[in-house]
Amino acid sequence: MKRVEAVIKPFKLEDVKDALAEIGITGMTVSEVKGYGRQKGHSELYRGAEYVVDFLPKIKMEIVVDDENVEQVIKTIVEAARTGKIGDGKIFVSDIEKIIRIRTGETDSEAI
Amino acid sequence: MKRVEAVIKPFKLEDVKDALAEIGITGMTVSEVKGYGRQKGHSELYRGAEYVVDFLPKIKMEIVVDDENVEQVIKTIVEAARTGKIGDGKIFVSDIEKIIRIRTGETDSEAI
Amino acid sequence: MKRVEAVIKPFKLEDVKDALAEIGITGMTVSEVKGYGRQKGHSELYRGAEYVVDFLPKIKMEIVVDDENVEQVIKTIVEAARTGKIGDGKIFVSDIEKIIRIRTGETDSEAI
Amino acid sequence: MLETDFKYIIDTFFTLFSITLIIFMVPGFAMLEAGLVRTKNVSAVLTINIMIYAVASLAFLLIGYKIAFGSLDSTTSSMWAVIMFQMAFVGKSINIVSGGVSERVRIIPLSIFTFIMGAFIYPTVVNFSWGADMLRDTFLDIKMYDLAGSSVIHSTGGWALLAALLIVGSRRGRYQERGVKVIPASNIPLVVLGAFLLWIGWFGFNGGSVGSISSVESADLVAKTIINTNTAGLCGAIIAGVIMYIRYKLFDITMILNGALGGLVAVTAAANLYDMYTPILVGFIGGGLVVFAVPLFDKLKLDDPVGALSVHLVNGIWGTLAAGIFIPSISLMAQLKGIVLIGVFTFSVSYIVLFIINKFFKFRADDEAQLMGMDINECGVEAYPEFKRAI
Amino acid sequence: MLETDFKYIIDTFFTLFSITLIIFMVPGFAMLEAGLVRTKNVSAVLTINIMIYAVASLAFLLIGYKIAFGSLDSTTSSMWAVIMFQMAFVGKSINIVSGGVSERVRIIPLSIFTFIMGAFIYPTVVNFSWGADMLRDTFLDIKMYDLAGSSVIHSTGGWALLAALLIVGSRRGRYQERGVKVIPASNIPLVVLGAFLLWIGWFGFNGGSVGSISSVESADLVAKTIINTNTAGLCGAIIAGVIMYIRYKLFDITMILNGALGGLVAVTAAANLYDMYTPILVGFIGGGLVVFAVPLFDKLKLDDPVGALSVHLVNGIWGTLAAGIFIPSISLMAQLKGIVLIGVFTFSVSYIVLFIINKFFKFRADDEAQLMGMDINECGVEAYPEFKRAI
Amino acid sequence: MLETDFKYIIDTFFTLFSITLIIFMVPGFAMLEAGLVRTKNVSAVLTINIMIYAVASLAFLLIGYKIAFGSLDSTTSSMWAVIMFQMAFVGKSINIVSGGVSERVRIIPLSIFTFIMGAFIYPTVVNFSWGADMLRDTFLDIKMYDLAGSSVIHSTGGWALLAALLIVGSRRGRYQERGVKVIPASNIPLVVLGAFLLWIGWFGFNGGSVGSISSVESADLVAKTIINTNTAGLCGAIIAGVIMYIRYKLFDITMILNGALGGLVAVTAAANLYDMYTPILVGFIGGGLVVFAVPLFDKLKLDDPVGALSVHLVNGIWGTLAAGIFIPSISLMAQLKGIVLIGVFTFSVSYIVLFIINKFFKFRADDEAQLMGMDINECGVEAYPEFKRAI
Ligand SMILES: Nc1ncnc2c1ncn2[C@@H]1O[C@H](COP(=O)(O)OP(=O)(O)O)[C@@H](O)[C@H]1O
Ligand SMILES: Nc1ncnc2c1ncn2[C@@H]1O[C@H](COP(=O)(O)OP(=O)(O)O)[C@@H](O)[C@H]1O
Ligand SMILES: Nc1ncnc2c1ncn2[C@@H]1O[C@H](COP(=O)(O)OP(=O)(O)O)[C@@H](O)[C@H]1O
Repeated sequence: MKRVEAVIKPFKLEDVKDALAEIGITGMTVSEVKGYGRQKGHSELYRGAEYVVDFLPKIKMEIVVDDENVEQVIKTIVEAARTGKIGDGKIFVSDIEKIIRIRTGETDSEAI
Repeated sequence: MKRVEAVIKPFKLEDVKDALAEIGITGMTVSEVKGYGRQKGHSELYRGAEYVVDFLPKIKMEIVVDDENVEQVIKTIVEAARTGKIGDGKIFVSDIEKIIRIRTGETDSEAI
Repeated sequence: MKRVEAVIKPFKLEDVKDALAEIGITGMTVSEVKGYGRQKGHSELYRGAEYVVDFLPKIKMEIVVDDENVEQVIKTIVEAARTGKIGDGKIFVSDIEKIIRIRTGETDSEAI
Repeated sequence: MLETDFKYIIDTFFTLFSITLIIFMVPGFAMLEAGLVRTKNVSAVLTINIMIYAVASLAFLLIGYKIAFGSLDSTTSSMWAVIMFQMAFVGKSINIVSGGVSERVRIIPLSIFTFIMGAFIYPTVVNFSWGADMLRDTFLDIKMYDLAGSSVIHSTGGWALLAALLIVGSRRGRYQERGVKVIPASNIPLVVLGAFLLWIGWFGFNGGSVGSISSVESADLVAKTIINTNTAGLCGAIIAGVIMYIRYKLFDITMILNGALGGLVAVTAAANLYDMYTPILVGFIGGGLVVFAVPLFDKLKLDDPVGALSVHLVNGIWGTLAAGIFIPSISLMAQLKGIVLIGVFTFSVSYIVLFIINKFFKFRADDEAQLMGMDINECGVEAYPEFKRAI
Repeated sequence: MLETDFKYIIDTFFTLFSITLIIFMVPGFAMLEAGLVRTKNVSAVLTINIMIYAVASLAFLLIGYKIAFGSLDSTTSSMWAVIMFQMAFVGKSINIVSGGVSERVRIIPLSIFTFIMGAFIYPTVVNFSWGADMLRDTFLDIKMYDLAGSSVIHSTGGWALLAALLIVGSRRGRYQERGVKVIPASNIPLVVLGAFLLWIGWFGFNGGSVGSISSVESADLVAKTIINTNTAGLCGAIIAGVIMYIRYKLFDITMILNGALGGLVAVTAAANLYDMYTPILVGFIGGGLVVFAVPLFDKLKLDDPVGALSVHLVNGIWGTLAAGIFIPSISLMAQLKGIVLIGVFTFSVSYIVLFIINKFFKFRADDEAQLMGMDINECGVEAYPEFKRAI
Repeated sequence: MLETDFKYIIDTFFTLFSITLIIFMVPGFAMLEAGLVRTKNVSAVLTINIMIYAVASLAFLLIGYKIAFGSLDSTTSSMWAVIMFQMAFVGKSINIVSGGVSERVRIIPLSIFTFIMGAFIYPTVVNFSWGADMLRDTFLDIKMYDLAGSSVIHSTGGWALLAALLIVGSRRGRYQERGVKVIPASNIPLVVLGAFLLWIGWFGFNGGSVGSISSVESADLVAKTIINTNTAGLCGAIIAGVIMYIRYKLFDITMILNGALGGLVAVTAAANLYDMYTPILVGFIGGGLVVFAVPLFDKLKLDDPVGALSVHLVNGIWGTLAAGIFIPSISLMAQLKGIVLIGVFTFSVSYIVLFIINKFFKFRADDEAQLMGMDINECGVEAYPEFKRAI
């Protein structure tokens, strides 16, 4: 099983979630993060002093899937999250050794 | 070394933490996340329009442990976090290659 | 490619970010987490009852890098984040199998 | 001491008391609106509230007052108190506009409109209805009764808002194919605080509009005006709560507060003339209208984040009519004529002015700016920078 | 002008001034309680505050006023002002109840109780002590001195709260085997704002209760009442701060504010009669009592998130006694008799009424609803939906 | 009724009205400062605001009043009202100090200084300028005109703050090698609320300082004072907005509010004497001074998180001078002399007192305490414990 992690622009969350639901992905865990990358932050003004806000708000989605679904999930996310502008974000794929559903004790593919 | 990640219901945090402390686990990192899964969100009302809140608040715990402790940690979490109702959450186990304690520079098992 | 995750003290974020920028690391994802470990929380007072705040605010940085950069990144973080006091935090290294840049579709090393 | 001196002193003091209450409505509107919009637009909404108070008041002091009343004199109480009392009203009608177009309106064009409305449009309406009355003896003469401005302030603001909504358009992403996107209020305690500052300010608004407290009769009138004002607010809140509960088994607090404000607007036209029980009816109907009007305007794709149309326009009209319905000595036709004339005048003039300003300075921030939030784009200062935003 | 007319005008104006201040206590209580409860219960607490103002006031206007005072007439100042002044009081005693049972109480049964308390229970207490006095010439006649309601408002609210706590029970998870679970306030600036709106409202509460400002003597009395009220508040705050610092080396701001409010409650029974220095003592003792009462009620497992028992019940009693102790012309026995009779009456009637309501509509939300928060379950509107909740 | 009785009654009532408005400045300062500091210091800042009101007022009542005015008597209105009116002022000057040193000052030493300033330093300044005048007939006699305290309150507070800043030093990490670290306000709605409570309080501050409303002339004067006060505030806000927009194309709301407050401070010295248009100029200059002073003080490494030096010291001086410039009957030299004497006295006495206190109780929290936040270290109560802090 794999964990697909996508760091995306916050306002794309709804679209990506819907696109994933369409391909049958119904489980995911989401968190707000701050991103630092090529996309530069905006500058703010406070009492006559300007300063740059470095870290930009991003959303991180974590979706654990069976190996055979990885490619489709990636493709779906890329399509739904892309705006073409800098800062669209990244997808990271890593390995998951074991999954347990707390409620039932089911494991691995059954627990997804 | 392994990373055990558990997505649980927020109000179970205290119980799980205490249960882990009892088996000698005293290090963990916790964050608030939003979960999307089989458990359905509640609907809210605003100015005559109802809408569904999709994402439910969850807590993600990350506990890095030596390989031999993984099973016990999983068992402890499952027991402490289970309510039997949908949405109890999941546990994901993955591999950690290296650990460093910043303060001392100790590595791996010594750094846990 | 590897993911270097560092849990550090919040006020060290700026220093670590700058140190990483100096060695050419310009991409990272950051989130606020709560840590539980050897460093003990402070006690607060509310209406005549004292209680201990267990979980301490920490920052988690995630930096995905090519394998050859891992050691340097670790060294840089350790140096910049160390105060020598308990609770300085930990670094965890794990494997990343694949990276995709959403905007361009570039993969792996090109996408970092 | 001469009786006229006594009256002069008391009425000046009473006017100052009323002014103070009305000016509490400035933070009142500010908190209400800051609580109802999303966190990313809060500083901008607040800046607009301050700007309106500053620009509209100064415009009225320097230009508008003379248009409305012809001269600065007053013999029955201090001229300064009378001027300031009138000045305290002007911002309110513009606040109605700004509230309804918040979360996408830009500050510069709105400031220009504020100046024009404070210096010319609102004073002209006042001239017709309360003031020097340049239409006297023409067939357009307005003989409507309107104690404290159900029409003159609230409908006027409402009509101007309607014009503004047509020019400015809705918030980014508000009306989508799959339906209306719900955008909840971000800070409910501020909404409550703001609503109650408005409520209390209304005592000065309506009570002060009686014009004098310095005789036994007028003291009675002022007190009756204030208790009646309050009663209509109570009933507006109750009915909104009851309707929401019947339909949804939930108490939507923002609707309850809008209901209360609707009742307050409605009673404003004749709070001094009603007996103790009529305001109950006026308030119930006023609050009920709000509950039905809010989703209706959404159906019409008039995107009004704070419910200003439902509270001020709908109830401004209802309140003006109610005076004609419940008070025998007031002609319903005269009320209707006033409503229509003020509506036609304000809507058309505002539309033209807004349209022209919009040619030079776009009112509506572009989608990207709305996405980032008006705070960063217009103010450079976020409202809650240390608070982490939820998904 | 006739002197009586002058007095009528001035006293009407003064009563309207006092009313306005008292109504600032509505947002005052609302902000205080919204700040003290957890974020997930804020909309519900605020909704309850609005509901209380609306329902209790209307119930009092339509029913309660006549029970309390027999007739609506007034000759010395405008009847409307007098009615509204009394109406402004009624919600306060119910606010004390609602604050103490917040974070688990449901809105519908509380609304029913609010109606009954505003229409019947509170007016009956007023009838006994300030009003028509149906007990006159019986052995139960209350001759207690109570200027502005240390007993009539504050103890009455406190006794009803005690009954309510027995029926409603504590918040989910509050009293655990390992001890009391501390549940901190969620928004301290709101607590401070609310406390100061209450504080300022108190000037109208106590000052207005003198009843007239229209003679040199009564003007002096009113001014003295207000300065004394303030002094007791100052001293309640100081002593609470000092005690907290001595015990913990920390300044718990919520306790300091509760101390101030305790001082204000305590001085309320006789603020007009004390010299300039006695309120210092009354306030010091009042604030001190709060600091010790708060943990005591927790030991008794009376779960009162806002400290209403300590502030209103304990200090209502202390204040009523203090009048008997420090003012020679007031009989300590009469005070004690008043305290006991009001306590027995209010507690038992409230208990029965609450018990019956509870048979049909459970006051207490079940554990799951409390876990999700009252906002989602009762209002459907979260107070701070965009703000991320910390662990 | 005797005319003197009538005047006594009216003026007592009017003073009570003014007092109430001034005391709204207590939550005003509290909300303003709570909004401007970081979330981790909010409870501490609020605790300090309450402490100042309590300690300074009590110190003034028990000790300071007699130092300032010699005796407690008053014949033209109630003694109690007069005492309380003066008491309401004292906390303001200390609030200026506390605001400027917030986010690192510790509560215990500040409380000691509050006591000394409230009991001795401020009363002595009042004695020189408004009160018993112990310097009369010496070459130091101050003949400055200062209606409501541009100098006596605002500059006095500002000078004491300057002394405090030298002793306390800047916040941890504020002035770094790479430049000034910007520390944004944490809660803009609170800043706006606080600023408007101050603004409205100012009507009581300045209007009440006219001293009487009980003749036609004084009623006019009071009304003129209030409208002029307001106008200067409006213009201070406008000019600050205009300058910010010209320089940055952004509307920094905190600067606009500071501009408004600057205008209000500036007009305070002679709001009763100006015609209707002069306050426009006084306010424009006042607001402009703030915009330039704020970054200037930062260059001087005087770390003032709320802009108190720019608002109160700079505009206190400007306002006192403006009275001499625009009012023919006021001597500019007398104004200058007053400014210098008050400055020299207050700064040097405050410096010495602060220096001595600092030997025993360090004013400045150490770096680690500042890092954790003053709330945890001084109060034990976080302001927003449930709200997650952003990076
Ligand atoms: N090396 C990295 N490690 C972890 N996260 C990264 C890395 N590089 C980029 N990110 C995340 O991806 C986001 C987008 O990256 P950015 O360089 O701004 O633009 P783009 O997505 O167009 O390449 C960043 O805000 C950050 O959250
Ligand atoms: N495939 C997945 N990938 C990542 N997180 C998941 C996945 N499926 C579920 N989760 C997380 O687990 C939580 C619980 O899942 P849910 O399906 O609601 O109920 P249950 O735990 O009973 O299976 C979700 O809210 C989500 O945070
Ligand atoms: N086993 C673990 N798994 C995950 N996170 C851990 C673990 N142990 C410690 N941490 C994280 O590292 C932080 C610092 O650890 P702590 O034991 O307090 O001090 P030190 O860094 O000096 O060893 C903790 O607050 C927690 O966030």
